[in-house]
Amino acid sequence: MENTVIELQFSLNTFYFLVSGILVMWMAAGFAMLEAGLVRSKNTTEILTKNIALYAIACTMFLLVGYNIMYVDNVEGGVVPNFGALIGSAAADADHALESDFFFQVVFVATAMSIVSGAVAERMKLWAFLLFTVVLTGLIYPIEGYWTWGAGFLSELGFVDFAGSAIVHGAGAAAALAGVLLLGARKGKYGKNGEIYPIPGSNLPLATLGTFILWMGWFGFNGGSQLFLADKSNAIAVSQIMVNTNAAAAAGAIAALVVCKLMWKKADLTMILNGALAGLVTITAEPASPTPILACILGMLGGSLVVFSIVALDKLRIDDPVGAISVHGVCGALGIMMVPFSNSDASFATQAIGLVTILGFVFIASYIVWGMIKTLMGIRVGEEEELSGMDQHDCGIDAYPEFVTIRNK
Amino acid sequence: MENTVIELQFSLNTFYFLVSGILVMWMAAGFAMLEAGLVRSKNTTEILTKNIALYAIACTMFLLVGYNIMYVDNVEGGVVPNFGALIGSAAADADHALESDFFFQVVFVATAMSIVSGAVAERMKLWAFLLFTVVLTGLIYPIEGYWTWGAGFLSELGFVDFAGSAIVHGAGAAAALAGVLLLGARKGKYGKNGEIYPIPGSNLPLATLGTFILWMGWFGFNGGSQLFLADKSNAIAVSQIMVNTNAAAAAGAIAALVVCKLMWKKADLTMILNGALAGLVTITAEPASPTPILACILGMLGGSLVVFSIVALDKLRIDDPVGAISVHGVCGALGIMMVPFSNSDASFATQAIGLVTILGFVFIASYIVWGMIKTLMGIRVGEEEELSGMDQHDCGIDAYPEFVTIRNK
Amino acid sequence: MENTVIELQFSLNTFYFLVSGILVMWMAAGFAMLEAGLVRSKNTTEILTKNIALYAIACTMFLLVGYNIMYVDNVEGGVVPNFGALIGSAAADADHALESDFFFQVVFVATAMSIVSGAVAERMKLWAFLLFTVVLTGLIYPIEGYWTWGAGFLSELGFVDFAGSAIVHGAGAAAALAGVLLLGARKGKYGKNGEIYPIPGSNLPLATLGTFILWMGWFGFNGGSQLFLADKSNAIAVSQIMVNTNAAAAAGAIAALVVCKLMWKKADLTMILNGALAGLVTITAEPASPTPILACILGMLGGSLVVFSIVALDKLRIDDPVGAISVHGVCGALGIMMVPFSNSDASFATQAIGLVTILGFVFIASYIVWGMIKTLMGIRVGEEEELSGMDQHDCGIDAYPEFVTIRNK
Amino acid sequence: MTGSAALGGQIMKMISAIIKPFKLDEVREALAELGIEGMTVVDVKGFGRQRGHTELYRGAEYQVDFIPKIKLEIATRSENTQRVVDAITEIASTGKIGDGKIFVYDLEQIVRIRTGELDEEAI
Amino acid sequence: MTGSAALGGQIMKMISAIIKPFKLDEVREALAELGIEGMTVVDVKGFGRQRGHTELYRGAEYQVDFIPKIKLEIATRSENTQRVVDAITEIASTGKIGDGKIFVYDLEQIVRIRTGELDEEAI
Amino acid sequence: MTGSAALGGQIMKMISAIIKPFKLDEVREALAELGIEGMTVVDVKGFGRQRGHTELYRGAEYQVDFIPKIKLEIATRSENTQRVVDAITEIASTGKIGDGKIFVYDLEQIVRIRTGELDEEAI
Ligand SMILES: Nc1ncnc2c1ncn2[C@@H]1O[C@H](COP(=O)(O)OP(=O)(O)O)[C@@H](O)[C@H]1O
Ligand SMILES: Nc1ncnc2c1ncn2[C@@H]1O[C@H](COP(=O)(O)OP(=O)(O)O)[C@@H](O)[C@H]1O
Ligand SMILES: Nc1ncnc2c1ncn2[C@@H]1O[C@H](COP(=O)(O)OP(=O)(O)O)[C@@H](O)[C@H]1O
Repeated sequence: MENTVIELQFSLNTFYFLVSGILVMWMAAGFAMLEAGLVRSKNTTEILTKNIALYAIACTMFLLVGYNIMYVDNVEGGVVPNFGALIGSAAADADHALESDFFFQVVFVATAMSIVSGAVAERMKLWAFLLFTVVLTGLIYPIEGYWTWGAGFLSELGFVDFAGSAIVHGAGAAAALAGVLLLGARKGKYGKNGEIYPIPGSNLPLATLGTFILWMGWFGFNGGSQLFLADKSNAIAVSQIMVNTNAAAAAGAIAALVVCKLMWKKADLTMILNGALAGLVTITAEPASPTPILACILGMLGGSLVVFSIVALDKLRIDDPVGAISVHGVCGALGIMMVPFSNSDASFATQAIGLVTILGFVFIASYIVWGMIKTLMGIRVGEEEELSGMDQHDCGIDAYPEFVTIRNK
Repeated sequence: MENTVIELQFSLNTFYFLVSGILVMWMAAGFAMLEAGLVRSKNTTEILTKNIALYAIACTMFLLVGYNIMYVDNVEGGVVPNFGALIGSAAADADHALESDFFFQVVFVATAMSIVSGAVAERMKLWAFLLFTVVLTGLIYPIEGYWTWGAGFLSELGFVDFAGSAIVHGAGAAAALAGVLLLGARKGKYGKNGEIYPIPGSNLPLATLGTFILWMGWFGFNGGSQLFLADKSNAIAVSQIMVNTNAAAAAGAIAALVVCKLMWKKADLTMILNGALAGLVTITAEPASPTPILACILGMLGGSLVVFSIVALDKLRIDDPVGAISVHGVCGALGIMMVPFSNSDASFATQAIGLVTILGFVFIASYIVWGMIKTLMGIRVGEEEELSGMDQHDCGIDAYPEFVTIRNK
Repeated sequence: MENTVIELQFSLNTFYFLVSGILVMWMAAGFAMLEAGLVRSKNTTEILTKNIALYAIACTMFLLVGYNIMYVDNVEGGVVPNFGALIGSAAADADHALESDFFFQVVFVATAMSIVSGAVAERMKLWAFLLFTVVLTGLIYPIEGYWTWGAGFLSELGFVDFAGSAIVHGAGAAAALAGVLLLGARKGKYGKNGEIYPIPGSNLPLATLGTFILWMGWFGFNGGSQLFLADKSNAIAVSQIMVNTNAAAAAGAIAALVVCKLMWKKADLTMILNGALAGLVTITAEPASPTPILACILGMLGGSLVVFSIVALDKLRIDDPVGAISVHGVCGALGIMMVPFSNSDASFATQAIGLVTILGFVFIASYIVWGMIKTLMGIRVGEEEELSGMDQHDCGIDAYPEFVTIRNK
Repeated sequence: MTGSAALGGQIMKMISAIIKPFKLDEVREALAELGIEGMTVVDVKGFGRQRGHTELYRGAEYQVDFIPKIKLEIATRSENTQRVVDAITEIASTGKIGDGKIFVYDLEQIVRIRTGELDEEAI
Repeated sequence: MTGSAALGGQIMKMISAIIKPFKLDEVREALAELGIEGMTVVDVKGFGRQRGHTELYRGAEYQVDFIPKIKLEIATRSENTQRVVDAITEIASTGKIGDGKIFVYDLEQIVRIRTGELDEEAI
Repeated sequence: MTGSAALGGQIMKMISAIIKPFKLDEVREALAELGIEGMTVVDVKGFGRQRGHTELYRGAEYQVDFIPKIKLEIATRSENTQRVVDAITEIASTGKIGDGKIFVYDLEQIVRIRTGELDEEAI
């Protein structure tokens, strides 16, 4: 019967990977709804198009080359991966199906790319964006991912990033920042004399739904990153991760709510949504070792920080319609630097090195790629297209064609 | 290998708790969408804010004190729980991770509180509501929950409430009713001469989505409440629960559809949605022992009853914008009283005692708390805020700022 | 301990069925959102009503008679099933709970019926539609389902349809086509001189959400159809199915995007959504045996074909508001005929025979039933109801009563 | 009213009233009592003495200049004008800023589309 | 202002027509045939002889007083007025209640914003 | 028109301007500088020389005839008319087709609902 027990363990682990992967895939819908709710209605069809297309491209590129670059036949402790195609073959003693691992990993790369779409929304050309998607998901992400999760030099250094505060979220934010800097702010966002004009999103129920979807999907994102479920200690670890993930998100939402109330006497829903996500990003670097109370504290730090970060970026005229750089970049960095407080294997120095390496590499690589695309075909839509909305220009159809909207907002 | 088999069983049970918990967490999104769809657009941001904030607060309070009050170190058969903090420690012979149990239970308390937000929508002050959330989720719910699920006196008495028709749904409805009575009806809901004016919800697709989400989440709610999956008889029991849960919901929707058609010649979508939920609440008291046919009958009873209940409460001038008191309270009571038909361990007398005890306690406790908050800071927004919408007052932003709406509705 | 291992295997398989079933149930919400987004706002309440009512009726009918007709006590290799009620009893050596199998199968029949609602949207009488639902889900689908999945004559012939490209999707499309032919096009869809007027859907974020939900649910649809998880080879097979399913959907979306760009220079979002679904339908006939690259190719074929099919059906004046016949019928047929390329057990001849048999039977049976309903009570709403919208006529309430819409679209 | 009505003027006027949205039902009922049997309404946004309010979005407060109002258009005979204007003024007034305004225009012609009836018959 | 006013009437009229929404496309086409090259439309709600309908919500039936209509505004030369009014009357009429009404006003002045052209040149 | 026009016209005018939506803020600011303290806006759709654009839906290209515009309504004293019209013309003009039009009407009467004030006091 031993064999059967091992087979059962294999099956249970595999099932756990698959369920986790399905939950992470669901995050693609979360990003789509969040972003569709936070842009103006004239750009909604376009952002939806970007979201579904980027998910499709990310999955395809990661299948074709990304997974191989990140995980297959690489030198341990190396910097330059071994380039190849497809997903390789399973080890004889594997404790789960190789395909289930791929399925779980492939949806992560889509997450990284989803972060970008929000930050560059409402002005980035559709086809420039999709071209960048090809490069980020096929090359940039797999390379930096290899450094830690593929047993590359950062993992050898002892850098800890459990589920990807830097590798996924920080990377997405770094790529986004590079794009935003080259792209400039949306027309009408900043006045000549330094005024900042808010541009409210058009559909807050969608944005809220998106946040709940992301929250749900995150249980797969963090929970699945334990990579093993089928024995007692791992099962307990996965459970702790779930509890901590939920606690950090809840604390993040509460912190943002309180900060908003103190600063503006109002409960700014979009900040609360960002606060919950900030808590999630913060705990992602190490959801397994903190106590639930520490998880709450980490979430509160993230949820407070994100509010100030969003306001500060706005002052710096870095125009990020959905707050992606603050949520995923700033709080991702926070999460990475908090790891040593609960995980004694990590040190502040290596965490800082890892963080700077990953974000720096992704930022520079992305800046170069965005720059090349800008030269090649331009990355920003024309003024007229921006004013009349990208939906008509890129997609040919409005998101809500029957509804009457105040178009000047 | 025996150890491994036991470990596998532990892992599978734990995974089952976690998956069930994720599904119940998802119900928070369901309530948010349902309620956002059934209020007017001028109050939509506020109801979304309440929903995400209450979920965050419920999770945090239950972690800090609620779980401990409800489950840890209590006297068997007692009334007053042992007050303490955090989640205690696992038993040596536990068949699943303690943290997974907490994760599953914590999302239940959020459900109870979500019920309240719908009933008091469109006129309750945000901060009064959040203050009440703290007390209900940290104190009132854990105490009454202990009586049955924490091995307190109701469980000793033989009261059966499998997944919480009374403990979760009835309790939520009782707290809601207390709030509604102190709060009064929305302006414009009832005329001077007894006229009842309907106030249609602003977004029925959202309400429908919310219902589907709840329906899906209920599979975790009821399915997880078996608390054990990893042997044959329990696996069969969980499967029966799933089938019955689905059957009752389907029958509830059909019953409401037919009743509406007979009474008004139209298929009132919001009633059908409430009918499905009514079927779910009704079966929740005992989803394991009925045959599927009995589950259908129970669902039909719930789905019919809810229609009449909603109309009747309206006549009594109890203004419940989403029908929460009817769905969760009236059908919760129905479900509790139906248990003896399929489960011979339950008697009508103990069911009635349990029901009255739980609902009575929660109603009175809530009434006192709402009353104190009312004295302290008021629970109802000013007339002007109510007319112009709570979104501007409490949240500072409209839910659909670009869309033109007929504001007088 | 052997017993426990077997019990664990039983439990794990059962859990896998249940999780898959929950995911397929979720597809009901996906269809509801997709269709609600692609019809005009004046018909949105009605399509939502149809979607939730059809799901409820399908579940109930399949419980009462459908499952029995399809699976219980049938002759192997037969044509006419054994008619009976309820779900029968479990085999002694079953490797999963009978109820979990029912739970998984019952949500499939709802899927078949959901396909119909989209194609006949915006003009089909609610009650005529619901009457047809009773017959399709209680009789037509179970009979044709028995032929392959219930070990009837098509399965004996060697017809391969792994998860239902023909049995579920093709059948739904055939029933829809029969309805559309008897029903005619929406008023204003075709001009006197052969002009085709597009009638844009009213809410593209909802349509996109619906597509993501379907994509997610499909992992249960295809993944669960392996019917066994709890050993190594099956776990690997399920994982392959997941990877292939995702790859085909992604490739389908990309293909549709590229085709649109080439043909119209724009990225038509609704076509991309249909492209993803087309990829999913295409792979459904055989998601287990193709390599991921072949899965991509199949997805691309489906995603390209669907664009041309939608345009062609429009030219043929077959008015299908959501593209259901193209997505589920045309790509379902494509999927069936592609099976022999990866699965050597299938031959083109038997595939063709199976396809024609199933689609032919369902089309003819449906045509007769629709025809009878037409005679009995009419299937099309009156001209005035159609112009002013079905919501007011059938449901009595608008979907977005507060929002101002351009009514003439 | 100007002397022009006495001088022959138009025999029909269009009364266009901007009111607070929640007053619509009451105004409609009051006009029904005056025998007004038709009107057209449209959502508008406006400002006057009442200057909008601040909203908050992602940490930035901003001025929403335009406040939602409803515009009623009522075509009526000249001799009814004063009564209609008085009724709206009375009912729609809350005494608070932002109550709205009434504008009166001359109407050259009215046609009932269904029958082709003209002017007074068409009101 | 032009001198034509002194001749006793404006040379431009504004024609404002309330029609059933689904008639918009047909009306637009008919007016195009008359050479009308511009118009403005807005969604409105109204009632007249046609008194709304009942809706049902959660078991309570209620009267929706206002029916969706579309308002067309067409500025044109006086001499075209009759033709435009006739065309709309013909096309927008279904003979059923609720077909709508046409209102005609004098226009003092028209300015084309792009060029500053005035009156007849600006139509 | 009534004889009153010969006497110098109405003392109040209603200026109705169709502009491109994104020009609203600028126009509002310019008018504020002129001392205009009230206006009403509404979303409209229109066409003129600018003929709409094609959209694409499920493989069928089609003409969207009507382009979103914003209509401003400003009641003001006659003597301000020219200045207001000039300001709008200047600010709202982009020189591209579709900039919009301004229509000026006579106003018979204005009433401030809150106070019952009339005409010039009510502006
Ligand atoms: N000069 C004007 N032209 C056009 N509309 C105006 C004008 N002044 C006010 N309005 C409309 O009337 C509404 C109410 O005006 P406001 O001055 O706020 O109220 P009140 O007259 O009670 O002080 C405004 O929101 C606007 O829609
Ligand atoms: N006196 C009026 N003033 C302003 N608008 C009116 C008036 N009477 C009717 N209308 C508008 O015309 C529309 C059609 O009028 P109605 O009387 O229902 O049609 P019919 O003239 O064909 O009987 C109404 O919905 C309303 O918008
Ligand atoms: N004859 C007209 N009657 C009413 N509105 C008109 C008329 N002509 C133009 N408009 C309005 O003015 C807007 C701009 O007109 P258009 O001719 O496109 O611009 P331009 O005058 O700059 O060429 C149109 O969209 C329409 O709303």
